[in-house]
Amino acid sequence: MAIFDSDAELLERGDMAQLQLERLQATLYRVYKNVKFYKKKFSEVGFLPEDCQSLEDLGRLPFTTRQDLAASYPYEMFAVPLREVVRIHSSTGSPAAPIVMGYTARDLRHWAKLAARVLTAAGVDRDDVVQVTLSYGLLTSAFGIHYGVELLGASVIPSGPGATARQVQVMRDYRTTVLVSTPSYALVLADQMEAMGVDPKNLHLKLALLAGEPWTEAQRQEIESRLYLTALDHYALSEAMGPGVAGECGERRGMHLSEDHFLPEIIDPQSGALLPPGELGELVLTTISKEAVPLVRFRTGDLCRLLYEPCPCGRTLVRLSRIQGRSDAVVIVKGINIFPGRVGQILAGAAGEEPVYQLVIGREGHLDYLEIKIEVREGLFFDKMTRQREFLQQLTRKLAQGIGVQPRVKLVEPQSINREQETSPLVVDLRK
Amino acid sequence: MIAYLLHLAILGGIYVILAISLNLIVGYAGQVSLGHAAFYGIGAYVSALTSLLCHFPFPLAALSAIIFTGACGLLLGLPTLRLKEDYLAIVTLGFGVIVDLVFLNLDITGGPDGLPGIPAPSFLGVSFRSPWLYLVLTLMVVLLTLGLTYRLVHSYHGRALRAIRDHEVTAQVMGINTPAYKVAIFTLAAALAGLAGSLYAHYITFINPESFGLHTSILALCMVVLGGMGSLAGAVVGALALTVLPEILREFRAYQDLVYGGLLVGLLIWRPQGLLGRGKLSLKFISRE
Amino acid sequence: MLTLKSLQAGYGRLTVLKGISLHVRPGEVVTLIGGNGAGKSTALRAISGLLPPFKGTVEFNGTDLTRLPPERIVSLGLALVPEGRRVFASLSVAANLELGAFHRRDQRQARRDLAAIQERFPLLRERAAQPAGTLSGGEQQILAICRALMARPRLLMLDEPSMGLAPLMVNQVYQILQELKDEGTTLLLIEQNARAALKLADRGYVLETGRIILDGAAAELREDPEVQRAYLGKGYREVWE
Amino acid sequence: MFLQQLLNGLTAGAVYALIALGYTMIYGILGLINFAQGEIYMCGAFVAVLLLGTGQVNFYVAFAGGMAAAALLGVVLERVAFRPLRGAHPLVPLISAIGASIFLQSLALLLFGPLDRSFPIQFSFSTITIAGLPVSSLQGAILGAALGLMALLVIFVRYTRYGKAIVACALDRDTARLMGINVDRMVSLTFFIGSALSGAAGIMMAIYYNATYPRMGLLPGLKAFSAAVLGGVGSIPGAICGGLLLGVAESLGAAYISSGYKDAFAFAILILVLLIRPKGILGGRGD
Amino acid sequence: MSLLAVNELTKHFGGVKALEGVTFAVSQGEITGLIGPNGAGKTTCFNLISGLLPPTRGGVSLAGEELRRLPPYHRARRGLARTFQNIQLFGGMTVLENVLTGCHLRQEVGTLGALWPGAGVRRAEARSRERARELLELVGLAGRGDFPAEALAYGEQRRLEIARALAQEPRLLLLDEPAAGLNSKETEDLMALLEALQGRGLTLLLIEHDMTLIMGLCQQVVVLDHGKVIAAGPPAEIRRNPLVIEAYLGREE
Repeated sequence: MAIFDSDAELLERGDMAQLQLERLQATLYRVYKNVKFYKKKFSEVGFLPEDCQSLEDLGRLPFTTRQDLAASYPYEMFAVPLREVVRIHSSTGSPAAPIVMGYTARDLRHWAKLAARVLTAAGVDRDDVVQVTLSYGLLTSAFGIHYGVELLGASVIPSGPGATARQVQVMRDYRTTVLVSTPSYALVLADQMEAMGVDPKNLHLKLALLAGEPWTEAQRQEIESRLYLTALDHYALSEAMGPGVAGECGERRGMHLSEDHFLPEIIDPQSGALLPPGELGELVLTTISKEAVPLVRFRTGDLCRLLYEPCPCGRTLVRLSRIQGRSDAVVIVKGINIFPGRVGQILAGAAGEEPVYQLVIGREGHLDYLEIKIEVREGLFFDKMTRQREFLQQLTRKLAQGIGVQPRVKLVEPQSINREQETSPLVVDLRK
Repeated sequence: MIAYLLHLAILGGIYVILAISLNLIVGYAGQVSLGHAAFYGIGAYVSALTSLLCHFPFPLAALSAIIFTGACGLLLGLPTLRLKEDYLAIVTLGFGVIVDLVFLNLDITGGPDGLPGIPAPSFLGVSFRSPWLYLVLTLMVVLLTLGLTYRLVHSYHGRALRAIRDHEVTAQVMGINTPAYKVAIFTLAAALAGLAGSLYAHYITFINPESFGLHTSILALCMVVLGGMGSLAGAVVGALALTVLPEILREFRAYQDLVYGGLLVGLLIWRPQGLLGRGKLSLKFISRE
Repeated sequence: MLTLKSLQAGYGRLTVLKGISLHVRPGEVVTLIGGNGAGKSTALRAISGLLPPFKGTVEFNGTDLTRLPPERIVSLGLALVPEGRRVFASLSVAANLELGAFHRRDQRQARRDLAAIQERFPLLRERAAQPAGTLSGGEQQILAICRALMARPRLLMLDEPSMGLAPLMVNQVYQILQELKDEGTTLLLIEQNARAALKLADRGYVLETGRIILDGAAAELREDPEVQRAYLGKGYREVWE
Repeated sequence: MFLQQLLNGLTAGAVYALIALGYTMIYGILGLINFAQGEIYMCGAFVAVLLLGTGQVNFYVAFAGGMAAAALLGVVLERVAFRPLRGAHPLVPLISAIGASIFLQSLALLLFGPLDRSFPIQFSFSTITIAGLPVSSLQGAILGAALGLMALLVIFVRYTRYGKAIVACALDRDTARLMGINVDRMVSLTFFIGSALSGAAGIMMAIYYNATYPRMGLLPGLKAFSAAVLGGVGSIPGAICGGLLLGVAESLGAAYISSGYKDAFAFAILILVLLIRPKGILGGRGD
Repeated sequence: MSLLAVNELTKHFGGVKALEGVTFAVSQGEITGLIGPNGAGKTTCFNLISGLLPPTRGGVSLAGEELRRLPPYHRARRGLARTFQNIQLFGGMTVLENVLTGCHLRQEVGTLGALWPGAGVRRAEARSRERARELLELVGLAGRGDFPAEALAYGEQRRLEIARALAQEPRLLLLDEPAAGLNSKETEDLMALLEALQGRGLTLLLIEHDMTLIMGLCQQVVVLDHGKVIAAGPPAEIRRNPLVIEAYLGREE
């Protein structure tokens, strides 16, 4: 399988650590010198750029949060004069305080290259026709992929989002081979095809590159079976750069993170303490090549693990496990952190498919309780209803083992949990 | 026995003055002199000759010695102080050898036979022939010299001198007239050595060139290094130690110089700042180049 | 091949290099550029053992060089063309070249190498008997490079080969470096003349006041305003200009 | 008369030059004046005399033995008295050298006693007349041997790998190290060679004056030192010129001005020259 | 009004032309930066201005007075003070004594006066001490007066050297790479100190490699290359000047 940048992607771990140290030191020096925010933050903990002697020293520095970025609106986080910035993007954030991202010419070149790495890892080559249904605009989403495709020499169709019927038409007529979209939009497209009577089998689609929202293996299976293609995950973090940060290879063993540009750490979202390799926690990234807006220990809010075991594809880059939710969604029950995404995983493991579920946390007297509601759908649980009591006990035990808290499990009617709307809370906390 | 101790004490006192004067050059102005005994000898001869030929009383003879040696110091210092360490060392060494040969060859100095019968000082009718009195005289001069040099090195000028020793160029840009200071200190040191020579001549009452050769120059340098360059107390201790040590080693006379030489090398390696010296001789701040 | 980790070095109490990390891979031409006083030469002096580092490590093909004397380091295959050429001015050109191979055990082969170098640079043969000090600056630079080559280094380090040379001479010296590169020689090049160095190099590091501020492909760095800023100090203040 | 004095001067001068070469080479590589060079000279003479005294060896072996002993002493001296002081203020090794000189002199005094020893072999030297000038073949032999040794040294320095390495160390120590030259080893080698030459000079003078005594090194040492400075310390041709010049000046001065001041001429010339050219005749221009 | 005028200053070392007809002026009350690539002749220029080297040709005048071949100590008397690239403190002295040495030329004492100090001399010495303490406070070394100068940290030694130069009550202070070897924090403190000195009316000429400092502090910048002035003007102009960029980065081809 092709590798876009074999120099970097096949780098030995020791050499990678060396490269990271080099770039980390340079980045710390640059932000200390040029960004008041960082100088203040470093000074508060008594850190000078020259104090960074090894990668471990990074742990002495404070985190950067989205609030910090929002508070620096618009240009306070910029480490280069504005005249050297050639592109400005902005994330939605809250409308009151959006986050502004700047890119120098070199940042843009890196972006394209990194996106090309992700595309190549997914199997895109210059013969492909890539349809980008992400939004072109203030958001970063479409651009990185767009330039990555061009850099690869494949064809890009910048169709943008919306007008789903036309998307399908384009897909069919222009013989799109690769779809780039969000997972949910992929399903919308599938629905649309059904509605239009287009059989995905007759399309040329072979691959979907999906990101933009947390999704699950179950969704992957659904997308793959409905669209007749391979669906691969990648990781786009607009504050760090945009799409291209990490992406799955055909092995589907997690997303290879471009460590020569982003230095990852996994922390406990509550205490901020560094977690050992393999643990689930919040991903923290330090950009080590960005010029315009470097980020030091940026809390992504995304929950995942770092997988260091070698990948059969040959890439030595560390992999991010599937994003399992947002750290701000973490709930504490009886003093224990519970990641709602983890519940979904366990349920999927038990039932073969992830059901629709919801966590309800409440308080009885002085004691917290956790209730997990699970929708009973056709095909799911129905056959097991006969042994319901036994099954529920088993499920409860599995959940208790997995999350560390004994939950009450309650099966509810189909459609009773409304998760179609994006705002639908996965967690209902009745304690507040 | 007491007479012997007195003799040692007086000689020790004279060496203290000699060592202090050399220490001014080496320890305070940072110059090297390997011919300091020449000034010591000139002082001795001038003092002896003025009292023998012109019948000068001791104070006047001593003053003549001081002035004459001072003038010699000035004359040698003016042209040579711009030379760097090694070259200055060889020039002063040559000066010492030449002066030694002059003593040896002039008629007026009595050549190798030297000058006998130098009168003991007498002062306001008191003759200092008695060793006790001479010791008092010597001690007075020593104290005077010490007081003078102490004042000097701890004064405004002393600060300038130490600045020159530490970093001549820097001292210059601080507005310190370094050539003037160097010549002045060299002259003063020569004059003091002359005073020591005068004391020696009138004490021993017989002088010949042997006492003022290279050996004495090196002995004086050893005193300074042993005690610690740039330390007045060190010069005193060094002078006394090297006066007394040979006497202690008298039984091992043959080994005396052996011990000297070994001591000097050993000291530099294990305690380069001398016995009482402050800081390192290496004049740290080794520059970037 | 060569790896520096958080190397700190300086003179006496003066810390010039404040912890730099960099690496050179076999066959690469890497340049370390930066304004004067940035610590470039200090870095090379520390690598070559002339200046024992305060902290950090230097590794060459798996050997820790940090505490080795320069003569050992040379025999491991790391040669340095020092800043300002430093040819032995009163020795003949040929003697200078011979000394370059001093540590080699295969003196017979060294003599053949000498002949080969003289073949390649006829100038060095014509002037073989002349004192090296009588050569022009550029010629001395060529001699210094060839002298270092006589050691048959696995990595050749050059400290400001263009310093003090007229532009025409700079081109000539870089022509030679280009040839060395084409032959596959691994080079670590320290330069103030960033444009010349980045044209030759594969990768570059930008040094500013003892710290590396940027690294990347040479072609990228050539365009990067940060490079200019490292030299000419355009600061953050300009953001609001 | 004049030519005779000239020849006498040249002979003494050639010996000074041999010692001066030791001074100059050591100064060149270390920037250090080895004050104990005169004692090395003395050591060479003593060892040769003692070897011959045993009656076991012939003259040439004794000569070589004397040179070897002197060379060895030089190397040991450098290890003990100078190497630990490297990097210190220039005054420090200078005084250390003086200490070593005192030590060696008194050691010799202790071992051999203060009295002169005559040279164990009597050479039957003829006097030949060249162009009306009576030349002692002893003088001729000394002059010839000294010049021969100098020529050997020049050849060594010019044409051998180690000779060039020594020059390289003297010119630029750091760059020499970058060539893989072990400077410490070269310093030892320099002391070895310089001391061997001084030892040879000592033996020649012991034969010439038929006297060997512990303080014999003092004056020739100082004069050779002046010769080295005169010629410009660190320069090999300078040391040779300086030595010859000094020998001739001394000889002529003693003959035509005053024999009593014979030893002063060397230093007087030196002082005068230094006042005009602070770095010696062939040394770099002072600035 | 220009305080220092450097006129056609030329210095050859043997055949090497270290400086060739360098002309520039330093205005009263301003901070002027002297920059240029390695070997451009900056330190040589300083040495010529402070009189440590005689010029081959050309001259330097301070407040209209031609300094000709005045030795350094007489130039110091006329109000010229400097620091060195490699800090040159008097290592054997305490911090306070170092500053007092700087007071040397403003505290005239005859030989006799030094040996037998009268009331006047004692008062002068007391005044100098008072002043030295003030200066130590100014540079942030208050309370360190009795430390041996060697015991200070590197950055403190830099500041001590500046205090010592200030003790000379100069009209013009030449600083040779004052920020060399300082860490980021110390460099900022230094910038603040230099700004404060300017505020007190002192004129400064500095050689510096830290361009952030030069560009942030100087009103005028003079650029030397190969011993010649290739540009002079305000910082913003200097860094856009193609000649300067070429001197630093090499020729664009």
